[in-house]
Amino acid sequence: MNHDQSFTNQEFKIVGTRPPRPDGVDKVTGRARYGADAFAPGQLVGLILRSPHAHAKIKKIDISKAEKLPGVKAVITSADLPDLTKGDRGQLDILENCMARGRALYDGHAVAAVAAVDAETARKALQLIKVDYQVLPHVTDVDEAMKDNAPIVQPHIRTVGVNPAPTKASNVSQRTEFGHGDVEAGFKRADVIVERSYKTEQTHQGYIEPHACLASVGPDGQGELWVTTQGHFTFRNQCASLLGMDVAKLKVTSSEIGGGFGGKTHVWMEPVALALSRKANRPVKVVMTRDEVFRATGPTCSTSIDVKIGATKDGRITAALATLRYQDGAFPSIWGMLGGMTSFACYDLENVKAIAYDVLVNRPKVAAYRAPSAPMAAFAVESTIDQVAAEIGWDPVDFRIKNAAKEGTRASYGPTYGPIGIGPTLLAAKNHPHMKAPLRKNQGRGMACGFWFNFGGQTCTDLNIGVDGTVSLTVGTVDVGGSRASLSLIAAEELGIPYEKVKCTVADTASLGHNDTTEGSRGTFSSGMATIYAARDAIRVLKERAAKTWEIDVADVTWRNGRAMALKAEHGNLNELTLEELAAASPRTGGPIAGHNEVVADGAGVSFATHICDIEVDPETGHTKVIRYTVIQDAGKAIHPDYVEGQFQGAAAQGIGWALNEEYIYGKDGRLQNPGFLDYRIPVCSDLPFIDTQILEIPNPGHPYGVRGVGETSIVPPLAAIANAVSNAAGVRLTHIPMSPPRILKAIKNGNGKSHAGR
Amino acid sequence: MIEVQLSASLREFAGGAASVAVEATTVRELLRKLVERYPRMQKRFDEGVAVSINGEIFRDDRAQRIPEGAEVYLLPRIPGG
Amino acid sequence: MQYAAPTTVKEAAGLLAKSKGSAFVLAGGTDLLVRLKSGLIEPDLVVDIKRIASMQTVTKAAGGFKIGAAVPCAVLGENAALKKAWPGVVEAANLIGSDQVQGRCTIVGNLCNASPAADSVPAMVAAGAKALVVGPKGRRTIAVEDVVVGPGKTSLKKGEVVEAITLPKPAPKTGDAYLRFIPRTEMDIAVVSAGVCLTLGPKGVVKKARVALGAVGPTVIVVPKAAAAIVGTKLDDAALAALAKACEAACKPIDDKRGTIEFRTEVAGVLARRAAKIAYERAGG
Amino acid sequence: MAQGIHVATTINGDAVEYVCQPRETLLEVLRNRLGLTGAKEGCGTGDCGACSVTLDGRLVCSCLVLGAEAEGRSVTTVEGLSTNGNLHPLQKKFIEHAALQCGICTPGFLVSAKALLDRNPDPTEEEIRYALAGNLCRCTGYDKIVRAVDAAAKELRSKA
Repeated sequence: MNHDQSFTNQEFKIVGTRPPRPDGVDKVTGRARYGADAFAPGQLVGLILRSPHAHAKIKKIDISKAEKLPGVKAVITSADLPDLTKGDRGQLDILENCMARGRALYDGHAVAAVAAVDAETARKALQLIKVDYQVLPHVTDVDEAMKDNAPIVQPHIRTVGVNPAPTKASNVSQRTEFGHGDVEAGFKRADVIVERSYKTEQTHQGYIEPHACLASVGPDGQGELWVTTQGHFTFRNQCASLLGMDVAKLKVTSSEIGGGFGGKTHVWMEPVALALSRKANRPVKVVMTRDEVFRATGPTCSTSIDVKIGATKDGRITAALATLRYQDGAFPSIWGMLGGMTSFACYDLENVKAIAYDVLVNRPKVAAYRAPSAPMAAFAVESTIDQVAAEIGWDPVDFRIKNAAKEGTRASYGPTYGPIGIGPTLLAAKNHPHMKAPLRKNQGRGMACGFWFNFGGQTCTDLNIGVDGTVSLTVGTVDVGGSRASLSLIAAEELGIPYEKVKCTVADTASLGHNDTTEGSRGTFSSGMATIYAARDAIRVLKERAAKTWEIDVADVTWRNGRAMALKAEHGNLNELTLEELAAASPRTGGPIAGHNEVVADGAGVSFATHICDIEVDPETGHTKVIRYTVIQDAGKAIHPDYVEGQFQGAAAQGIGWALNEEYIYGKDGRLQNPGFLDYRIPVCSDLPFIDTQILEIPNPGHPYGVRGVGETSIVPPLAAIANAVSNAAGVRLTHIPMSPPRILKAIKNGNGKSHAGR
Repeated sequence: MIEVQLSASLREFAGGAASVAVEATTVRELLRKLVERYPRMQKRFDEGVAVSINGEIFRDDRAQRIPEGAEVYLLPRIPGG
Repeated sequence: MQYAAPTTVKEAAGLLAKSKGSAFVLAGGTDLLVRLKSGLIEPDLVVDIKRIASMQTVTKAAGGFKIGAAVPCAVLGENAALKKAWPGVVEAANLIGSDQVQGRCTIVGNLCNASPAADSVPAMVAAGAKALVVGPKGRRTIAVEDVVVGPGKTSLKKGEVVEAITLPKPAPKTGDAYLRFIPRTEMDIAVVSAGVCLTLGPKGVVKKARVALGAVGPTVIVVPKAAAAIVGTKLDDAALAALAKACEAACKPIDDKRGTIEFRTEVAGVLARRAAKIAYERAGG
Repeated sequence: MAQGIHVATTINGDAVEYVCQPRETLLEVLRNRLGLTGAKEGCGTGDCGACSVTLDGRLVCSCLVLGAEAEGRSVTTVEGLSTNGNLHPLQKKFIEHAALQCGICTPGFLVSAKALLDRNPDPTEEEIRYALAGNLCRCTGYDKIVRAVDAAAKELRSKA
């Protein structure tokens, strides 16, 4: 869409300040209501029975005993969730992931569910459901799954993207390729070539709030769903189509959300809760345990990646090649393809190729996790970049600066970049005091770059002006980290009124038009855009009302600093009309004053970050400590800097956990061995230092304020930055994430990989 | 007339061609004409497609105008976290 | 499930002795309630001992210290005299879980949960701690290392309950220390651990020593050879190396989600070495 | 079903009575029977601290306390932090310093931080970090939380 391009060097009065968030008091007093905090009269407790097997045929499910237990109001299996997807395999996959259909595809796959008067009764009912399994051979490792003799997870899958099209079933759902130029020719021109293989283990988004919902469906086909989600409109559409309900008759309300990071963009047990409620004709509350969250929801991929990069002694990369193998869990997806697209996006490359494989295994369906797929690819590529720089004796920052993508560079995934921030983040890193800070014994410094696309999507916003001149801003994007504060700032900026006069609310699906899920760092970008246009729409009405009041031509009216002013000299005698005055008079000047906007917020600018970190390694135990960490990222324009910094810091912390200690550990039996926060080790407060941030503002031409999404990009560099730091500290190259103490100690003992220390 | 660059995953539907020339002034017209020529592309478009025009990625706005001589790139639609 | 909160030791032992089906003692509950929640156990009876006055106190007598079974570990950290006498044992107890867990967990619970990775146990064993057991047949006193017979298994008989832990009055020039390895800085279960207690003779020569290792076998392992390696020395590098070697030799670990055989064995020696140094310093060496 | 247990206790200074099942945790009682949903269940195993409350002044995870154990005790939850309409300095500083994003862990952090400042009014950064190690936050990287606790400690000291 076309914007007023005067976004550069815009003067802002309110945007860029740091006022308190509107939901702050509710959240520090315990009043804020999250997924599990709702109650409905007569509500039942819903529990889900899950497969203990990684792969099994479900020969029979006997629910008769459970149904007879006093206090049990409904027991359901896949028979209660008939296939209404009309051949849409993608939709059927979603349904089958919610409830197994004749086969269990991973440890934790739902096979049946009960609704009962209380938790104790529901628990007993689950124990009374008898499932007759025929255990099948399973595969959980991505490389194993690609072998010819591997157990087949989805017999209907034929690899897409290979010629000739295969006739035999495979665990490889698709092969994709990106790049340009001639890599073989490029490698021939290289003075140095580094080729290396990497592995990353599966991690979970680890939001502290487990999935929870309260579902209510009546015999009249009308329903309500209270749920913790990143996208209640998407959940409504998906649940309605899976259950054969009318979209308009299912009202979905998004609770306060206790973290999502991509894991709450997909439906999991919500359709099951609705089906239980429909059968019991009572409200049903389903709250997952932490064990269920780990075993059955949203992890990201484990991967296996080969990278080959060639460069000349004068510091130019001549060719770059990556082969990426991503496991998507038990259902086909495009996570490997995304890894292929993002792998070399930071660099200006003449010859580049990325070949990506999406692979099925007996693990939970993979969900988006913050800049999905990019961190693993960046780990492999940025680790190799460091080794190439060392081989030719270049400083890793200078080497990256020399090869960084810039405006006009053809991205490795195809298009040509407009104005982008990779160069500036690298320069900022080079000049950052952190780079010059001294290191002690057993400490190493690492840095790395990261890229993420960002996107916008369908957005719809209402702005209503109350009779006292205060403004209620109604948005449809879920507030995952302070966006209500940012959007209120934007509305106040446009209208020229104080931030305190604006109250921003996230509407339910019955109160506003469709809004896409809050994902892809789109919340503040797209709802911000819609808020700007809704405010300008309201200002148009305000000017009309002023013109009416003054009985002059609306063309002679302008809006400045929250006031209508008459332009021409002949109107000099007219006093300005404030928003309050126009609002108070509105009943007699034409009724309520409101602004609206419906937009497809395309034009999200791509985003880049550069991170620097210092790590200390105990050479006798392999223990690591993060000594110092710095995040530098382009925000386009920071609306509320506190929450921009918060996104940078949170993403970095998740990356640190991923790099050092977080991993899914499966046993030979294909069962997840650490489905809890005790042994799935996310960083605790004492593990981390303060995380320094530097916000760069390279305005995005695609947004009236120049905003770029900031939520995801900073989870991309940490795996590589920390791997480079650990490798520099330990004197050996680490190639397996997470770099847990046993892996580091083993690497030190074996002295594997040549040391590239010396920084 | 614009030259549409196809990502590798789409080339197989265009007989391996890396780019094809299409007479189109909007994203909607572009996608329609591609499907007329390569019916099998429809499935990929249904799964999700994004159009990059001079480096700016459009995922949804089918009415988006494509200037003459613009760099146009067809990409898979990208999910996020 | 029935819940009982008796007010005397006798009453508690009686309930446990009489109970049909599975009965469990609830002290801090930081292990028991997790197992209950996860469905690993389906108790018929839970006996809460926190209402028994005698089990809630730390008493100092000429013979040493008596720590009641219901005393939360946080309280041990607040007891200056105990900290001064047995800093290693107190440190070990205070390493269990978070501040929230410290407010509940007990060293007796830590012992009777019978996990090979229990933090307080190697330190207690090194310090020569004893367990006072009460049962239908009256009282008996056993060495802490004799309580646990295998993962999740104790030598306690039906109706028996550990009433308290006793620690002797430390001999002059005695120091103890406990170190564990965890990947994070907090909240983890020990991957491997070592407790060392030593007493010095004249000229800073080690006269007596006890070394115990955790998480490298089905139960805590006492390593006399490691103790022998430092007795008669001033803890010079050669002695420390011999100590580490003896510890590695004594390890019988497994590969699991928390660590590998190789890693545990290697690090057991490292921790024993580091703990010995601390203990030596505390003993005034 | 096992027999309900009658419990008389004090919660946030008010005398409260309830009947709970033997298996029921204090967290379940607070949330499901008393409507005090400020304490959250993030794990149910004492690993995340989102359910932190104080029991007779001692910080505990209410998911690791049986409802029956509260008999005759005194419980303080996040709902008890504000006194006569005023936010506790910790609550104010958490908002001022943007120490919360999603906010699900915030009640637990506030209860833990208060327990820390009650026993140590002038903690170092390291003391704050270790005292809060039992509370998981996945949004903030803890940076702004530690700063908020430090700022609240300063304000409390200046008042004392």
